[in-house]
Amino acid sequence: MKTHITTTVNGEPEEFLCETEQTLLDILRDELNLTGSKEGCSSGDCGACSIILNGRLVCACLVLAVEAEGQKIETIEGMADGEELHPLQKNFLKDAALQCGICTPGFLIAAKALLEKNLNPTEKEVRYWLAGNLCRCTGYDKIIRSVLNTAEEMRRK
Amino acid sequence: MVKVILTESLAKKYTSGETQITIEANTIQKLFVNLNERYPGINKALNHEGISVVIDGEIFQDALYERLEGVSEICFIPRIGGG
Amino acid sequence: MATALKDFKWVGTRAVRPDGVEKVTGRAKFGADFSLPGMLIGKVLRSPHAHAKIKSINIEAARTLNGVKAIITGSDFNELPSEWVPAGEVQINFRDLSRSIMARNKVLFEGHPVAAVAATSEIIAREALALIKVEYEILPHVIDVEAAMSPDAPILHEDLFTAGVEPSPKTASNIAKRVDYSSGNIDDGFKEADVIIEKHFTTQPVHQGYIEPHATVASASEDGQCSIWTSTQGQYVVRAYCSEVLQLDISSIRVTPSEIGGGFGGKTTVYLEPLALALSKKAFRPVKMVMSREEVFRSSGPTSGSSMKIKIGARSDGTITAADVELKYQAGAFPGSPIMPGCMCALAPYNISNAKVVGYDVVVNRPKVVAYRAPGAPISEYAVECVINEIATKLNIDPLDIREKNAAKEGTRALYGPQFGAIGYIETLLAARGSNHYKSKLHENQGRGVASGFWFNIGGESCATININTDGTAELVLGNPDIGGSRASLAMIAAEALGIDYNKVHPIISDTSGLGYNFLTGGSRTTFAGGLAVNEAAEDVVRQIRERASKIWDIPEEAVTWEDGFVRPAGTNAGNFEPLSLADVAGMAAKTGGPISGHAQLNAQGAGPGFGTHICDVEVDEETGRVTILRYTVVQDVGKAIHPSYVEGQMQGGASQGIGWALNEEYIYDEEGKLQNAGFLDYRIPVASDLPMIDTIIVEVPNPRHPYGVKGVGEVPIVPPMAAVAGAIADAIGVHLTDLPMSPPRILKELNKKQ
Amino acid sequence: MIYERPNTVSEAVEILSKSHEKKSILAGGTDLLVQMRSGYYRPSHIVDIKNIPEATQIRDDGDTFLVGAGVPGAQLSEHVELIKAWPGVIEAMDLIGSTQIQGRATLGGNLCNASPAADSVPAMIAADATCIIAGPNGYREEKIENVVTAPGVSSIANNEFVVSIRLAKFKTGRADAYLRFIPRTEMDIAVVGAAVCVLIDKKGICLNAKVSLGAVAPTQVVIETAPQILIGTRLDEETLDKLAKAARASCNPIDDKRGTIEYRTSVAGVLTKRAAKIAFDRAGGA
Repeated sequence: MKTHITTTVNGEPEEFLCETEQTLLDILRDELNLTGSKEGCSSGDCGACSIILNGRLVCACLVLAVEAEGQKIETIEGMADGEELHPLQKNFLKDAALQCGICTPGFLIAAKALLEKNLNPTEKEVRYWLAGNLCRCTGYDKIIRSVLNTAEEMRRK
Repeated sequence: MVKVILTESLAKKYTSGETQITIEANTIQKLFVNLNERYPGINKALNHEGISVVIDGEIFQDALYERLEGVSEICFIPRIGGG
Repeated sequence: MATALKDFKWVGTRAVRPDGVEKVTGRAKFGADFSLPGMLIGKVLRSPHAHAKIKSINIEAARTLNGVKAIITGSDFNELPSEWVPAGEVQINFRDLSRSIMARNKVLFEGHPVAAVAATSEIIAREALALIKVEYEILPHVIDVEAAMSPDAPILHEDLFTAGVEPSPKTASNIAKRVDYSSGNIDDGFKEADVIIEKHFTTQPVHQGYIEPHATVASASEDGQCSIWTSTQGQYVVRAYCSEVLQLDISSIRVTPSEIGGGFGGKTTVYLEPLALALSKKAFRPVKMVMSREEVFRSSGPTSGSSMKIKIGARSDGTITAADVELKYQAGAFPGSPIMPGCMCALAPYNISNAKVVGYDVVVNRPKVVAYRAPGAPISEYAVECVINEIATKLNIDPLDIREKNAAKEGTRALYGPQFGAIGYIETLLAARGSNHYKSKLHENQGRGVASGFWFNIGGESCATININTDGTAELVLGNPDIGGSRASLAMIAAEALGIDYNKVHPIISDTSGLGYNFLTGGSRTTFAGGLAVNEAAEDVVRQIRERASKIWDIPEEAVTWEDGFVRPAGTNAGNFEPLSLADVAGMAAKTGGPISGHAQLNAQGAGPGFGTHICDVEVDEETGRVTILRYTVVQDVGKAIHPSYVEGQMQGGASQGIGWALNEEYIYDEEGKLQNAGFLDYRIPVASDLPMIDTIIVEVPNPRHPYGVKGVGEVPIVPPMAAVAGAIADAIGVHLTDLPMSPPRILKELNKKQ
Repeated sequence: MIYERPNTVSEAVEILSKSHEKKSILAGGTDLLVQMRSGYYRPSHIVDIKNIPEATQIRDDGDTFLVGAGVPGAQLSEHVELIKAWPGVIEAMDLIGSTQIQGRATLGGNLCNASPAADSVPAMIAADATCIIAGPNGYREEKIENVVTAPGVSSIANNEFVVSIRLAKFKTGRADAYLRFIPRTEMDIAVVGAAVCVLIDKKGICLNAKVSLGAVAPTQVVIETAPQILIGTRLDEETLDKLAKAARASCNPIDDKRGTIEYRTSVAGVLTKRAAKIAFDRAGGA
């Protein structure tokens, strides 16, 4: 038996039907066609499916879709403001903070959550905050630098 | 005339231990034929799992029709793929 | 033919990658992001045993489950002859490949596919798998390479007789092949030595660890035409393998590569594609298959584990007089470990007169290994570099000095045959020595290690098309999946060669129908070989532009020159015409002969070998054995960095993978041969907080065989880290470790032994 | 699989009291969803407690804090008074998984999952925490060390659930600390965990102490001799060596993919000593 769920995704009202065992990630990707959140492990170990659920950074693979009733969901698809990319998105491009790009949406969402909480993080704070986002390509160097660069830029504004 | 460098294990098996041999050939294709005439079976051994040909230090993945005028040294290495 | 490294407009800049916005907005379509109407979901039933005979498979209950549309087992596949045949750059035994993706009479590793199902939903497909009854007769298994070589080991293949030994063995064994290389006389060499170090090393298999699991959609239509959308390092390779395994015409299959979420060699073969296509050919509906992370660990990758014996002798001045190397590599369930390149690379950075390298390719009950970044090289070079570090310690010589003393340079003959051309190994040593890192001071419990690495780099088949639009913009059609910025570097080369703005070049990755055969993205070949093809295609465009200008001006073609994006008359004699830009000429294309389009198809030769040297500082917690990487520097000769940011990224990423290999990554099997850590929780790749910033020093010794001096970049950086970390640990605690990973329990044990 | 989301404790108890074959409480879900996804466990009923006010709030109960069993770690790490009172418990909770996991994982879930390696459990034990359990006969309160009885098994009955955790308020001279060992810096399950809580007087003399270890036995271990070793001392080097020895003696670990018996035992001593020093410093004893 499917459950009917009403939520808000990236500021828009959204409805879907789901089985209890389906995760929020399954629904975002397969039902709502929001494939920007990636499935790398389905066990909360890689962070590729990072989303913001009611203001908290979570892995969409560790949330049941039925739990989303009445909740506010933010995904990578809602990060840019129209044509205007988020400063993190701009700087990831400028700083070459991505190689294959599969982990990128998760890193961007996680970094956004960090900067909303702390606009002056140390390198160590950035590294620990992002420790749940795995990247196999970059060795993290350019990602960390880009987050620090963005924080500095946003502080100046 | 072109100098062909063989590995010791191939040399042991086909050329009575001679690792450097001189042979006449104007293409790599012809070189294989001439080598095999002198050392029967060596052609098959060389090609067992695919080879690249090194012509004067430069690796050619596919060199069968390369011309050998002005070339002084040939050797054979296994094909390299990579990640 | 090499352009001396003059100033370029685009090459060498840090331009924003053309596919960047798609990737930061979540719009880019990776393997699992693709769907088709009417699509079924495919799932694989995998062996729970490491080694067993399949006595029977009963699919009746699954077949009748509502929603199940197709089931395949080993009997749906043709038996192929066991022979090594060329498939692009590499040799493939298609019988083994076919048996590896779907077991026949025997399962050879835990996770070996035994059946696959396509159903209308994932939930039904899973239920169907549970209804398939497989009867196994469990056989003794072997996981360890040394154990697999022992005469009383369980035999995986009754028809496997060791190749490369004389006389040919009469009994089957797990040793698929013996190879050797030698030069000079090692006995004489060791007699000359003042110090001889002999050590035994082991390394564990490590997984490529790409974050995107394998994913594919296949669709077969009633007229025999097949389409595959898949995450791969080579769409043409997928097409070739599927055509061989399923015995289909190559032209009946069209493969479109998705964006690829990492590969590192692990996506150079097929796992799901032939299964999805076989299921689709039964159901006549598209079939999507995506591996879970657990399946990725149990059934794909890794690279070989090994057991190695290294003996090296040197005179007291540091000159190496002899090296004796024995390498045993695990191949997994079927022959074909990277033992050959392992042997060839082991001593490649050094000029050693007396050397012998012997290697064994050994089958064990694990997944068949697949390429991983510089396949084979990190393993053997790790062991050799460790011994060289130990000799340096013993002789009290700086580890960079001992390397410089013995370093291969232009004209040095490698043990495996050829003489090196314009290589930059010594340049990396000098740059390392001059770095601030190498001059910095260390504190208590800290240590510094260095190590070098070599990889061949390859060329191979590459094609490119450049379509010039009437407004002077260009579509650049490429044949290699872009795994880390190659669209950017190739578009930069096109912009440079065409004299147009980089942002006017729009690169796309073609499906298999758009270009001739391209070998896969691997072997550090894409910017090198692809760059040659793009440059040649651009030259083709320029030729056409000159021809069109000669028509417009009504002067001979030879009287038209091309310079900085403009055609001009060659001199005042040629006529007095205003220069025309590429856009000017393109705008008149229809009137001057039709569309302008440049093509190139080539088999690139002359890839320059790559060398790198790494410096690593660690701190060791002597009470827990924990190693913290404090500082890390990668120095590498790349020929010419087309896009320095992505070159640095390759260097940093390779180093980070090597650090994981050194410290924590390993496969843990239980006594039944079942993998215990098939997930990112316990297969521990480095996380952001495990690493410091990774400094890079790009050395540029141009490759004379490339118009922009390019050598390969991506593979060399994974070679040195294991020995650099081991060297740093040795410097900190005075113990030279030999077994990977150098995990906390292992280090603590060594520390306790020392006390 | 049925999902239910009761609004009150009594509604939840009512659902739990019906005879369903496999019921699971859903708090943060970071263990439950992984078990479901891997096919290891498939409940017939999922009871989500995150709509129950008592389970989702941090309440001040006069002398104590009541931390709802559905409160995520991230929220605990933002609670200034809790951090001041129980830095060790909060850091133990904070060590569980990534920032993303912290957005979901809860103290209650970590306790009821009953893993021997749970980070927050030794810390709660050392802090003398209790949990409030609701069932058909109303509420009962249980010491944390009595909850986990074997790996994956707890003393909470099928028709009961943990509503909240009770922690005492800040007290001068008392402090706790938790350290764990993992091979990486983050994202691993504890190989060894050590929690220490000490109470000292103004001169720095230890008045009371409680020490608990995780991942070194089938359930969390309380080092019974710790008070007698520590009380009356200033946690000098010799005392701490005795404590480390006692820690090692209380270990009964297994060899598994995460560590060997030998390694776990050895590191248990090291971490206990280090955690004790931190707790002592925090209590003002430095």
